[in-house]
Amino acid sequence: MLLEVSGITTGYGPTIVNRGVSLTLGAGEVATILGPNGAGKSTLLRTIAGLVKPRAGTVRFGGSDATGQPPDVMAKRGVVLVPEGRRIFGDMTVEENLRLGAYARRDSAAVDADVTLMENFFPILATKRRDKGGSLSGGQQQMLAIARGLMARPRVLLLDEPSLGLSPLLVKEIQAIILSIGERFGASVLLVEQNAGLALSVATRGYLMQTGQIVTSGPIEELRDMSLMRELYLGGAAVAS
Amino acid sequence: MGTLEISGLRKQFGGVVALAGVDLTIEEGEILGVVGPNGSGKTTLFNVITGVHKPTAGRVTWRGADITGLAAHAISRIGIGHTFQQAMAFPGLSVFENVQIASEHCRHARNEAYPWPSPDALLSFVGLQDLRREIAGIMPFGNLRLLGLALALASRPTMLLLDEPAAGLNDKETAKLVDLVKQLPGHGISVCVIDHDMNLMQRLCRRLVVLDFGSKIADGPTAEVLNDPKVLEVYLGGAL
Amino acid sequence: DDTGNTVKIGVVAAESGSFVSAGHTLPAGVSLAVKEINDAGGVKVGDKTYKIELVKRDDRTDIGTAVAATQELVRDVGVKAIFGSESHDFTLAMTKITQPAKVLHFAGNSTLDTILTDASVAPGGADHYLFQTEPREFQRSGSTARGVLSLLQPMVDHPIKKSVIIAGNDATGQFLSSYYIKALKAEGQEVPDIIFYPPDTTDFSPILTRAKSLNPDVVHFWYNGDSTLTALPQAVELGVAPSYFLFGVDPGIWKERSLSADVPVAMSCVPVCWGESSNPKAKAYFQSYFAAGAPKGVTSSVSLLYYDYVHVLAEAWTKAGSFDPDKVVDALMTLHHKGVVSDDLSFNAHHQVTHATEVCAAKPGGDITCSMQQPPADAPM
Amino acid sequence: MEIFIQQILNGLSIASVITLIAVGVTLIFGLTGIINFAHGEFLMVGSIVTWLAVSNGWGFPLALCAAVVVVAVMGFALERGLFRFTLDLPTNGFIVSLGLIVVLQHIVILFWNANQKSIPHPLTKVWEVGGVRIAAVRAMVIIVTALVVTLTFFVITRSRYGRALRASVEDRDTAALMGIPVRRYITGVFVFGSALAGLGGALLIALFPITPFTGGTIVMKGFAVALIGGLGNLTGAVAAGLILGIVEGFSAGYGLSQWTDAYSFALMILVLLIRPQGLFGGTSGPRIT
Amino acid sequence: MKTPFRTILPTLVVLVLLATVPWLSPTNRILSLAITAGINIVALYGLSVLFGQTGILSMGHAALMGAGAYAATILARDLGVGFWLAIPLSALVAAAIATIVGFPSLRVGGHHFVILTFAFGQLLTIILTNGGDFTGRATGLDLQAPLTLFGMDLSPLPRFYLLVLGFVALSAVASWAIVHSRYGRTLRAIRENEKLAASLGIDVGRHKIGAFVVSGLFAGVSGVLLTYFLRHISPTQFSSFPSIYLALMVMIGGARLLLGPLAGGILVAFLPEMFNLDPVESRILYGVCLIAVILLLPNGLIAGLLDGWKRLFGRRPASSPAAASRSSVSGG
Ligand SMILES: Nc1ncnc2c1ncn2[C@@H]1O[C@H](COP(=O)(O)OP(=O)(O)OP(=O)(O)O)[C@@H](O)[C@H]1O
Ligand SMILES: Nc1ncnc2c1ncn2[C@@H]1O[C@H](COP(=O)(O)OP(=O)(O)OP(=O)(O)O)[C@@H](O)[C@H]1O
Ligand SMILES: CC(C)C[C@H](N)C(=O)O
Ligand SMILES: [Mg+2]
Ligand SMILES: [Mg+2]
Repeated sequence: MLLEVSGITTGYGPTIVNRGVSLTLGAGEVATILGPNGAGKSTLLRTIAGLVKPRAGTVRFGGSDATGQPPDVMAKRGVVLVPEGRRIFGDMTVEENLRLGAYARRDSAAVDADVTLMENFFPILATKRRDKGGSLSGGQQQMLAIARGLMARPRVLLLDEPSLGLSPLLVKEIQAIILSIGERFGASVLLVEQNAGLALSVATRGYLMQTGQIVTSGPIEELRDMSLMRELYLGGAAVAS
Repeated sequence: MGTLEISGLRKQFGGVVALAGVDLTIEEGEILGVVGPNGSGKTTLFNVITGVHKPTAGRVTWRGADITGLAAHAISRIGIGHTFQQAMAFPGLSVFENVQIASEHCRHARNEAYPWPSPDALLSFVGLQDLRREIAGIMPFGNLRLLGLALALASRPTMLLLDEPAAGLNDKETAKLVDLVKQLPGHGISVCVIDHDMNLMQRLCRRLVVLDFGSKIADGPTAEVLNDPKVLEVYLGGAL
Repeated sequence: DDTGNTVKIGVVAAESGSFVSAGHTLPAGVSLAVKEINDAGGVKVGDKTYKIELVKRDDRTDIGTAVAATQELVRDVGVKAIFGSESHDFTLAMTKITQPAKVLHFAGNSTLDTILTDASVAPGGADHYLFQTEPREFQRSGSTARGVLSLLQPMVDHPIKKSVIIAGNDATGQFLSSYYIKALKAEGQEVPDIIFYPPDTTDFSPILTRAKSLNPDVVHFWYNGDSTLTALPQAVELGVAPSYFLFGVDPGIWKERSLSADVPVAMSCVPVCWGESSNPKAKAYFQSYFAAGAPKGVTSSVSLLYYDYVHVLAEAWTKAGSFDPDKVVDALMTLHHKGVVSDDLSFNAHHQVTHATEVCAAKPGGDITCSMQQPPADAPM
Repeated sequence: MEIFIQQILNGLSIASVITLIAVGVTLIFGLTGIINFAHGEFLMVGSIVTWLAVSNGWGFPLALCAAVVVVAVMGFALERGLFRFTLDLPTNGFIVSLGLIVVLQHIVILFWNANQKSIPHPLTKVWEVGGVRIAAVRAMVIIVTALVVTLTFFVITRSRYGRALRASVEDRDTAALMGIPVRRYITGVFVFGSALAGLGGALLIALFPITPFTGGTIVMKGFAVALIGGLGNLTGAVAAGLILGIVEGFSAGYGLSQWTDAYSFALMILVLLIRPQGLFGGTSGPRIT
Repeated sequence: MKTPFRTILPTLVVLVLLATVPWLSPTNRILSLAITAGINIVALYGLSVLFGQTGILSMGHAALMGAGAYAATILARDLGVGFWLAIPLSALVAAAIATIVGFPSLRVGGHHFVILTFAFGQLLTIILTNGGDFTGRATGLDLQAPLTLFGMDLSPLPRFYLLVLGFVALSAVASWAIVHSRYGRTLRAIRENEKLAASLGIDVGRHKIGAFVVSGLFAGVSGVLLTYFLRHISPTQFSSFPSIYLALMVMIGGARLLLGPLAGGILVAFLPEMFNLDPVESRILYGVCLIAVILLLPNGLIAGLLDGWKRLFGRRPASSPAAASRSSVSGG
């Protein structure tokens, strides 16, 4: 397994957020974590990326221990988080944002090529290359955040609600991009999504998280039809796909 | 005559034309949807109406009075409330205090149908009554969205502009939101909503406006607009 | 009998904070005098002999602390006299405490001139127990001006006619220079400009260039000592004038730091010079002063504004035969003391001393000559 | 006329000293978000080290190097030991620096007393060109400043590193997610800024005598220049330093000299009101709440 | 309301305890330092409204104190105005100056405001220094006016102490009333998120200036007390260092809790008294203590002690506001 999380417990101050969470992610795989608001999905991703120190449990990456490593080390090793809420560098230009994504890389020629690649994925980024990140529309910022994450050429990409604020057209494109990440970038994806349609259509495996714990997991087809899933997550409505 | 009338509204940021002359009317008691590709000018439209940005050209009138370019707080005080695309609250204060502050600055009591006499009533309406003592800044995202809605409602608006209220919510939470928003016209609050979730828009709005590159490219009943080939092409990328 | 036989006096001065380089001279000078008196057996008052106990308080260059220290010394410790502080607005606030409490107060701030009036020093007046240990400013300015010009004239080869004053824009600078300009004019000098600099100035070149444009024969740097020594090398670099005068800089520090200039430089000391004095007593004084551990500063001689007056006070106690403040004031008013600064230290009707001022001048080669100048009797018009 | 040219030169020389301080301030304040009011005391320590070294017979160049090294090491220790615990609350860092001011000043006083200290000018030559006098020390300071600023400009704005620094001050967590070793960079900038303070201190005592309190009065000018030019912006610091130097020189030289500081404060107020981001734009610095 | 009243109770208790001090035969040094501290605390309560509630830090606050002090002195000198009338008049003068400074400065936020207030403070000192006979130049002004209440002389230290304590109590109550009023909530809203505040009908600019002016009122009163205590004032007392120290006191004590200014003012005034050392060594230790306090109790003395108390005695500590405002979801 490329990424193995076992028994992770996290919290902020006196509150415990995750309790003994375990999950795995294979090479080239796309897995998704689903769960209601406040379940602790983002916290788990932040823990894997090194932003939150776990109180218990271990994170293993590529066969070696990576528990509690700082985020820059994780990024250098290839674990990259596209954080919730975009976190664009608003005072810096779009291109600077992109290049920052590749900060840990040393192959500057390939970085240039990747900037072009991202601009092909999201043509608006080319148009706005010299504009400040902060002046972008919400959806444009989301594209930039995803592109910035890809610029690192990660081995594991942690995506926290990537479809947030994107137009239906772009959600479809994102869907395609996620599906191609495995072969194009040789990376695995751990996806947290509220747009169940998107999550269920790209992932092969899913975890259902509730109040900080994994309550169910399994192949996506099984998960899709579970009643708990419907109850917790979909509010009984039909899944749009 | 509509409550809020917009004519020839134009906004430029340097060379970027975010709004290229938009005409739009929001009627009393309706829930109007605004959709469009990312960067098409939807948020800018709201920002110009609510006084965050001054328009480059054009006029906004509210019940016949010119309100173009009024400051943000003044707009709120005449009864036009709004929520932000990035969910916002006063992070260091309790949920209750958040709503309390928001309810203290309206200068108008024209909306007789306004049903929430106290911050707590509002919190029950959005379903946050149990979290009233929680510090807003550490609530999960979904609750923050609901709080944002409560804050906007607390300022006793007669019109509410919602910018992507369902972003970050799952289907279950979205359903709850739809439920809430649908009640608003009954309480004397007209609504204009931006969102990329067509499911939501279909359930919420009878009329839809589509922006593209800062111009209105469609305006009509939701079902018709969503089948407009132009809209399919630039926005939906094919049938739903 | 030890406990009954001590009398307490206090010093309030900046022993830390930004005024410390001038402030530390006070406790050093006073301690030295107290030690001398005690070593000689103590003060005889009436038929008893008392040792003097010195209570030092640091004002931390903060007026609130200075006031609290004074309250403590006056009310808690019960000192009979207070010395300090050298910061004149602190002193003014301190007098508001010492005077109602009838505690003798000695301070070397010439600005006290503004409050020491016939009415205020009269018995029952607001400042009856306040004494200024610095001559009246017209006297110091007058003797200084005369001394500077007479020492410098032989060292330059043309008549000295034009003087420019450069003064710090603080209380002392503003007050002193207003007298000095009159004194220079009374000596026949043309004074085209007096240039004030903000107290924190380090780069004087614009001001000096401005002075240079007036073609002065002498540029007078008029307090404070640190700024003066900062400015002088810059003036020399710019070739501002054919001679300079530094107020309140001891020749001792000039030699200590091996300073030099390519033109003659006059220095005046407050009140007599450390380093190269024409006054033999001063030499001995500074020897024991530094031997007691005081650091060598730009204005180490300021300690003499306090040292002599501890002896004066002791003499007055003996003479009055009592510590009763009113009797001591009467004794002080008639006393003539042989001090370091002068063989005849006495207070005038306004509780101010009068003494000569010493001015020295360093030739470009390094030789320093000094001379005492008697103060003028009357203020110039 | 030569007086006028002389005044321009004076302004330039004032500007170079201010700029050198401002560069340190603008880097530390603008790129790490640490509000180090004790920067002036770092400078003073640099001067004291130089003074000690020169008094012990070292040559000035060697003494200068010693000052740079000592202050850099001190900066390293203080950043690791104190400031890093205040990174999330810049105002607390500010209090720490106020405490440091008191501590550093009085440690120096404790060991070497409060009196003014000076060293002989390392260069004594004064050139006279048509009535205008140029002192070699001042020329040296101007040249060293120019060199250092250019070098710094090269290092800091070398796109990758500079970008990473600006990103770090804007959003530390996200910058770390990009693989930027934020903590290490912050330390690096702090140490570099401290080294500049050491250098500034050495040059300062080459020009003027100093006291343990000299730093406090100069550092405000550094902050003023950093803000006028735009935080973290080197070009801005240089331009603003020049402007402030010239304004100060001319107001002291031609205006009501006792109002000199008033002119520079008024200028600063004016610039910040008209262009809050500074003349050349910069980072938005730490959030103060 | 019941709950907010609980928040003023500890402060009132402390003040009542402090009121007994003159009967414990304190030394006059202590009394005198306490008076100086109390005078500062009056100003600190104003700063706590500005900084603690509105999130704006002023580093020119001593200058506003100076405005009050000079106003009172000049009023007494030229118009024979006594202490009790000088209090409101000088407070108004300080508030007026705060308005003049606030209008332009508050257009820019954050650290720019800090530096601007600092610059304005310096400017005011320079004006006082060069103001001719009217302001007494660098020498400053003497105050002659007596201080009486119903014919009783208030200048003896214990009485003056009680007078100052009375003003401290008044300012604490005033500051508490502001914090728990609608107005206080409005200010907090601005501190937390200006954009959102504006969208809810709050005139952000006006309220920020308002808060600055209110803090100016406190500073003005404190200036009057100072001049009646020292009876001599000069520009340097109101220059940059006093201003910086006021800011430091409010942060050390903690600006958001009512006991904060009290704690900050007392700590900074009495900390140096605790060391019976040589002056220079005691200064060093003082600096070290400042650093230690702020590193160990980053939210100020009082908040830190409260947290410690709660941790020791079980109750869940209040989530620190600092952590909250860094959470990713906040705006502003
Ligand atoms: N910085 C923080 N400090 C304290 N508590 C926090 C912080 N961030 C999150 N929490 C708490 O941790 C819990 C889990 O939050 P998290 O953001 O991980 O949930 P989530 O599953 O990602 O929810 P969402 O779907 O809304 O994004 C929440 O109850 C939240 O209040
Ligand atoms: N402050 C600004 N400065 C410069 N350009 C801006 C600014 N705000 C918005 N724009 C630009 O204006 C255009 C419209 O932006 P707007 O935020 O209105 O889009 P939107 O329709 O809300 O998009 P989304 O659905 O992604 O939120 C975008 O191209 C954006 O980059
Ligand atoms: C220090 C001295 C030069 C000042 C002098 N004692 C005075 O106040 O007049
Ligand atoms: Mg989340
Ligand atoms: Mg938008």
